[in-house]
Amino acid sequence: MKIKPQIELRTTPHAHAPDDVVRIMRNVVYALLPIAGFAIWQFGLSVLALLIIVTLSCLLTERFFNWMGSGYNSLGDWSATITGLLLALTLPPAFPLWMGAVAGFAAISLGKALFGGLGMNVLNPALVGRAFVQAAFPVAITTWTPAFFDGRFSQFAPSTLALPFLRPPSVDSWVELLQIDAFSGATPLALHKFEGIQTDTIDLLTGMTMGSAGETSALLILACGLYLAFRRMLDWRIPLTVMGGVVLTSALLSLVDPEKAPDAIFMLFSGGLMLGAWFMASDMVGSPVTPLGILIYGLLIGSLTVVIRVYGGLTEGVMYAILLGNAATPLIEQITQPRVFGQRASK
Amino acid sequence: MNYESLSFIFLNAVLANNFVLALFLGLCPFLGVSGKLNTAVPMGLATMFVMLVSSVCAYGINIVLVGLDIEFLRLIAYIVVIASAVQLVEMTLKKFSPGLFRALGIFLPLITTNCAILGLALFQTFKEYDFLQSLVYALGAGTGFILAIMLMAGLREKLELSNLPSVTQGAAVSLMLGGLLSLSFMGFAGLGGQ
Amino acid sequence: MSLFNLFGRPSFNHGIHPPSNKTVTGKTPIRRLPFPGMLVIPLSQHIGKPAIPIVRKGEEVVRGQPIAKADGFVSVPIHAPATGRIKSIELMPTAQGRNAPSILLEVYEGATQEVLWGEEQAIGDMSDEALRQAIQNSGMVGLGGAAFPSHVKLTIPEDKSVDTLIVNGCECEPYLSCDHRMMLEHPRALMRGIRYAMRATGTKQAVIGIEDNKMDAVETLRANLPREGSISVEAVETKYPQGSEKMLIKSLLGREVPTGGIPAEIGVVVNNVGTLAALGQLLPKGEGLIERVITVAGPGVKHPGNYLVPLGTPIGFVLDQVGYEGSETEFILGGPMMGPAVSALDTPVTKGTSGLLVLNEPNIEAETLRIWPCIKCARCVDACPMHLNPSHLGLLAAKRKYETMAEEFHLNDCFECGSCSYVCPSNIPLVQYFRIAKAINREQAA
Amino acid sequence: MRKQNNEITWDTFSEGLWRENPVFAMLLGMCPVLAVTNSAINALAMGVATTFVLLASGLLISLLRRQIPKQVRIATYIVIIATFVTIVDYTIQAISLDLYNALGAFIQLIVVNCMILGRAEAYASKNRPLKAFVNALGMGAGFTFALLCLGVVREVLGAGKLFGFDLFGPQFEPWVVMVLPAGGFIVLGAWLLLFEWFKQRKAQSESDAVVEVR
Amino acid sequence: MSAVEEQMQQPAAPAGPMIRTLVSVAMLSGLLVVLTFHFTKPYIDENQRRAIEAALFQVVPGAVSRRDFLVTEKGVVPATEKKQPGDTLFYAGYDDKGKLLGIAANARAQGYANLIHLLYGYDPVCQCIRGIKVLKLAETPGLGDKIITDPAFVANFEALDVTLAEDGKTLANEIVTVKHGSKQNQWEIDAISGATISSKAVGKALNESAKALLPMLVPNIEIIETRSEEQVKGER
Ligand SMILES: Cc1cc2nc3c(=O)[nH]c(=O)nc-3n(C[C@H](O)[C@H](O)[C@H](O)COP(=O)(O)O)c2cc1C
Ligand SMILES: Cc1cc2nc3c(=O)[nH]c(=O)nc-3n(C[C@H](O)[C@H](O)[C@H](O)COP(=O)(O)O)c2cc1C
Ligand SMILES: Cc1cc2nc3c(=O)[nH]c(=O)nc-3n(C[C@H](O)[C@H](O)[C@H](O)COP(=O)(O)O)c2cc1C
Ligand SMILES: Cc1cc2nc3c(=O)[nH]c(=O)nc-3n(C[C@H](O)[C@H](O)[C@H](O)CO)c2cc1C
Ligand code: SF4
Ligand code: SF4
Ligand code: SF4
Ligand code: SF4
Ligand code: FES
Repeated sequence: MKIKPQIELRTTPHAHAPDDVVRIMRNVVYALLPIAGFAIWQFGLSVLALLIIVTLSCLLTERFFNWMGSGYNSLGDWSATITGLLLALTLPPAFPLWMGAVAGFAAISLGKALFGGLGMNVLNPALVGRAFVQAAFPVAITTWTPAFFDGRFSQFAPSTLALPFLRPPSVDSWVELLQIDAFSGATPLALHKFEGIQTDTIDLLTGMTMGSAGETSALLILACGLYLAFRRMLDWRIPLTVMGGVVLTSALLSLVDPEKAPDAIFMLFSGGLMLGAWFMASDMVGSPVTPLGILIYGLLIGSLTVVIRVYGGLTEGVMYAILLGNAATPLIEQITQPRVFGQRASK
Repeated sequence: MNYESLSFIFLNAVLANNFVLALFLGLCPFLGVSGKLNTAVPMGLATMFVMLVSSVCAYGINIVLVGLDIEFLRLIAYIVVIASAVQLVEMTLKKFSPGLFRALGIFLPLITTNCAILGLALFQTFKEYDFLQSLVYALGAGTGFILAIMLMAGLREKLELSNLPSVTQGAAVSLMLGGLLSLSFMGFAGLGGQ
Repeated sequence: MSLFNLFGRPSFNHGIHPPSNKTVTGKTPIRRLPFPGMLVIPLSQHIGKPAIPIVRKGEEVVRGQPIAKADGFVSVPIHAPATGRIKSIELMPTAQGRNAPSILLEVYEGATQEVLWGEEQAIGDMSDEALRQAIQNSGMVGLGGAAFPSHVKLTIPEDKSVDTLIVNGCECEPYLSCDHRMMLEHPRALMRGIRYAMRATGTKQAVIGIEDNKMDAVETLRANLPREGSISVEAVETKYPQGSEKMLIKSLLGREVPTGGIPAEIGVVVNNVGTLAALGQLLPKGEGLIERVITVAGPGVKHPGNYLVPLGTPIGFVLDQVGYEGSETEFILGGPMMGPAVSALDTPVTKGTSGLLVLNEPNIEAETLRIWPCIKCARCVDACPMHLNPSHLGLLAAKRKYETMAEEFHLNDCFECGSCSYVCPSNIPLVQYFRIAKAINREQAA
Repeated sequence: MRKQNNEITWDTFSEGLWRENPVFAMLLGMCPVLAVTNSAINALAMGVATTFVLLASGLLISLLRRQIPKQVRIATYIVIIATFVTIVDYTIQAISLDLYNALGAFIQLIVVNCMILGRAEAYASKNRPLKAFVNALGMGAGFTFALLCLGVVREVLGAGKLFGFDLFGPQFEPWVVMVLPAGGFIVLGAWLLLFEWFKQRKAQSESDAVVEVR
Repeated sequence: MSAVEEQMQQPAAPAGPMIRTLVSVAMLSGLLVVLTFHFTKPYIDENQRRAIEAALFQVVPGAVSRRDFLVTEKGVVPATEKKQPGDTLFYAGYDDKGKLLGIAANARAQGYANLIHLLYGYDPVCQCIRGIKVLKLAETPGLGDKIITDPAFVANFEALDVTLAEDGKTLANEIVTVKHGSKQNQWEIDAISGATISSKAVGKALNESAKALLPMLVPNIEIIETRSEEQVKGER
């Protein structure tokens, strides 16, 4: 039997690896879901609402700029969803929802749409959003609430439901009502920096601490990150070098400035480092593509984090370190163009 | 008299109180000459160089002005002396190091009347830095300027290859980038505070 | 050799691991296909000047008889692949997409198709010079894909000297298995061919490099090695594009061909196993190259396998013989990574054709997906065997900065292996961009 | 060279307001624009101070334009500008120390504001005093307008106030970022985006109109 | 050739008119500046005096008049001479009878964003700090500026102990900033929760300034105290 085929003409290669952008992004969302779930279990309704609102805000903003620009609907590539989830996970659990919406808007508009959307941005959109609200609402973003209190699934933190543009009510009296003994209102990093109190490593690993919604359980983040790394959806070299940078800098500081020397293990598992290293520094859009560049980028982020944490005015430095790493990426790439095969030989 | 340590002065001027990103000085070259790395770097170097020269000049003039009790002429004296000093340096450079002159030359006249330069001279006077402190301050301010303009140039070169929406092409995107860089540099706030 | 492959098989850095899809064809012995009614024989089946026809329309030719002569040194003659009558000389479609002058040969249906032309030669008595001439006379070109005239490659320029002959048995492209079968079925011919090539080039040692997914071939060849030990067989990592000569030299000898240079500059000559096996068969008999083995495979093929076909066989004929299905189909001459897609079913099999692939809908679908902007995932950088920065090259290409690509980012070192396009999750047609960029740069320069 | 035109038209004044607005169109004198606009009152004071220097120096330079030899003109301009800046500096100190402290060194930095030297070189030195004056007034007004655009947005969002008056009551949560350096960059960037957007829309509708006529 | 080089190769102009113009412009500008300076000086001085006194009278409650002193190498002298580098200026505040109520001095330290400048009032009777006034602050509104607005924080300075040690060379207890809610002693400052950095800066500024100033001041307190009612009246 002879059929007249319709002949397709394409350029080489005619084969393609199974991964594409949507698949990678979708998997990142999967990997974030357990972390989000843990955050909800830990902090209750407030975080659930925050996750929904921030993600919605990101998606709507993305859609709005789609409509302003190309008209192409880019919600399907999931990247705005990732931005929203990650952003919500880096916010304090009782962060007012309206501020969360502002953060989402800033993330997508200032961080992404302005530069032309997916792949074109220079800084990590989620962190741009967080840096924006950190600078805009410094009080709200440094207000911490306790985890695992009874009734967290039946009530919101009072600040969560603050009316738009209005100052959120203080959570102090609410926290007192909850009668949590060990609550200090400070994150492990702040306790360490200002009180000299070291939080137990086991607590850091399992998330039995204060902090941003999604950053507390180092172990869970590690597991989700490793899942992505094994599926090759994320470049394992970045989290590894970031963590290496943290350890190296801590070691170096203990030589030159033993008095202030940070404890490397503590630095690794406290604050947002795990989340930042595995999910945010590793956002490939803002990181170098060259192998040596990736090494420098990771080490830079790791060391900046420690320096800001130890010597800076802030207790936490992951966010700024990543943003600065993103900003330095073009320069890093320029000086680390790979040596072309056969080039040394030709000289 | 000011007791700030040299290393604090330097780091503070580079990072926490970066001239461009935190103090808003020298924005014209920062926005105007940051399109390409290979012009931004000489521009940064030239600025640092002029900063050092004017820091030394300002330190000298201030002693004279205070001695004669005519501090009200400070502004005029600074601007005139700095401008002439830069002119002088430019001429010397042209004579003895044409290569360097060619690299930095076109930027020198642009820089002379730049607020980062005069701002540096005024600030070191307000802060009552001694000679060494002034010099380190100038070095830090210059380094901070180079850092900022290089980061900016790198980012702008990268954006050159992306599909900017039509409305963001031009100055607006540079300003937004400046804002984002400034946000990022807020991480250095309070560096060395404790 | 770099640190990374201290353990495991020798290899080069970067590269990709596409699914090899060779399990079926690798096990099917070479079979001969029937002769088609008409052969289309392009005058340029090789790199260099096209051959000059020496037959006229209507003339009768016997199988193996020369029908076109070489036009100078970088050119080879063409022999009649079948007994028949010259129908015409006209423009016909080729794999390159262009129409090219070709000899159309009407095959006599009842002919025995014995090779009636050629006389035995005593290779051992020939001078090196005569040996190389004999190689040219055989019309032999590289069967690995490049179709570069073999005698040219085997003539080492005065100012260079080579010490090693590398025999390329990698066959790294997915699906293809013709070289694999050649090694299994004709090891003695291959050894002969290797010895001829060593004589022609004056090398004292030869290394056969074979990917470690063909260990049966490694063993077969090891069993056939001459005792004096001048020839050795080395298994290398299975990785695309291991078969590219630059990569294989790196893997086997740790030498890097300088940018823009040729292997002879670092003392190496590389030949495909198919080329040398064919030489080993043809030279003693004084015959010309008139047929070759191609792998016919792909999800659209009913009876995939390795087939011996006369040069000039239109692919439509091959397909009718093996059977294929699918309405929306892509036909590829060669492997899926580097082989061009063809637009016409009367495109002939030529000396450089190593395979015929038929890909149909489910395989095509993956590629028709949307193109996203580059997300800087660095996969292409980690794939590029030439250590280029395809990501940045791609961005430059999209902005038409072709000169910058060549001057600052080594565009001309790209040999279009397609590894970058293969891995790109944004489906950016990087290789295509680079081809266009090179073409435009060439035009500008001209 | 263009023939000298001595007529004073509405354009002489208005070009600085909009078409050649020193901030929005020419991006001159960026440093004070961003540094002192964290409140409307600072922006206004800075605008007025700059306008004064612009006017006075423009007038004087235009008067002296035939006396100043080419080689020393820049030096002369700088000295003249620095003089008026010093005058403004002391005057503001005499009026209010608080205001002086808020504006910081930026009053003195008016000396190096590229806009002033630029106008001196490009306009005042080539035109009759009255015309130079009118033009400087326009430029000054345009500059002040731009500063106010920034100052108002930044103060309203960043402090919930306008010229110091509380707008939204004590419950309003200010967006601190707006009064920080980053906010300055972002607000100016946003204004430029807005103008660009309008411009492009206008151009779009004009070209649409052309098509329709045809 | 670049524009610069072109410019550099301009033919030299006749020096006469050039110098004439430059000199006359310089004269003109000098005249204008001097005039301005002359006319505005009284107002500026008055402004400054008012600003200083407003601050002084706030940190030294009850004071109605002031005198300025310098701590120099020689000891404490009235600030009639010009201040030399290395000298520390401080202000003494008196009530309407000429009785010394306290002194005020400057202090500063790196806060969260930039240096925090303070004026603090020292009461020689209770040997404690009686009040602070923030002169210059660039801290984050809503966080760092609580050091001005937070009543609990301001209450730290109702009587912050700065007694000198036995040897008179340093403070008996260094001023320290402690975590919010854990103040135990009179020399401790109870930090503001959420603005620990700014709070610590205040403590550090006071500590350093007091440590340097008080050992010089306390032994010389008579020089400051001697102020008759006539002097006060004469000044009025
Ligand atoms: C990835 C990531 C990055 C973060 N970066 C910062 C940061 O740069 N600065 C910051 O203050 N908090 C950051 N946070 C939140 C902190 O981890 C922490 O909750 C908070 O800063 C506690 O510090 P405080 O003592 O300032 O209140 C980040 C959180 C995550 C998950
Ligand atoms: C990407 C790439 C892959 C290649 N793979 C093979 C291969 O697997 N086997 C092979 O014989 N030649 C391969 N070649 C061709 C070789 O580089 C080389 O030209 C050939 O081995 C020379 O032998 P020939 O002249 O006998 O064909 C490849 C070339 C390229 C550019
Ligand atoms: C945008 C921003 C501004 C801040 N400004 C101040 C400030 O002005 N003063 C200050 O002491 N801390 C400031 N901080 C630091 C944090 O609030 C820090 O967590 C706090 O000082 C630690 O005190 P706590 O342990 O009592 O919470 C700022 C942090 C951010 C993110
Ligand atoms: C491994 C990985 C990490 C990512 N991290 C981030 C992130 O930190 N912030 C963000 O906005 N998007 C992140 N994305 C999504 C996407 O890359 C991002 O929205 C782009 O920056 C948009 O251009 C991530 C995606 C992947 C695959
Ligand atoms: S594709 Fe490879 S094999 Fe073909 S010509 Fe180019 S180099 Fe040679
Ligand atoms: S021609 Fe292509 S597929 Fe065949 S062996 Fe060479 S490289 Fe591999
Ligand atoms: S096609 Fe060119 S750029 Fe792409 S991987 Fe192969 S050699 Fe590298
Ligand atoms: S593989 Fe594609 S998306 Fe990834 S860096 Fe290369 S070009 Fe960009
Ligand atoms: S105004 Fe600052 S450099 Fe021009």
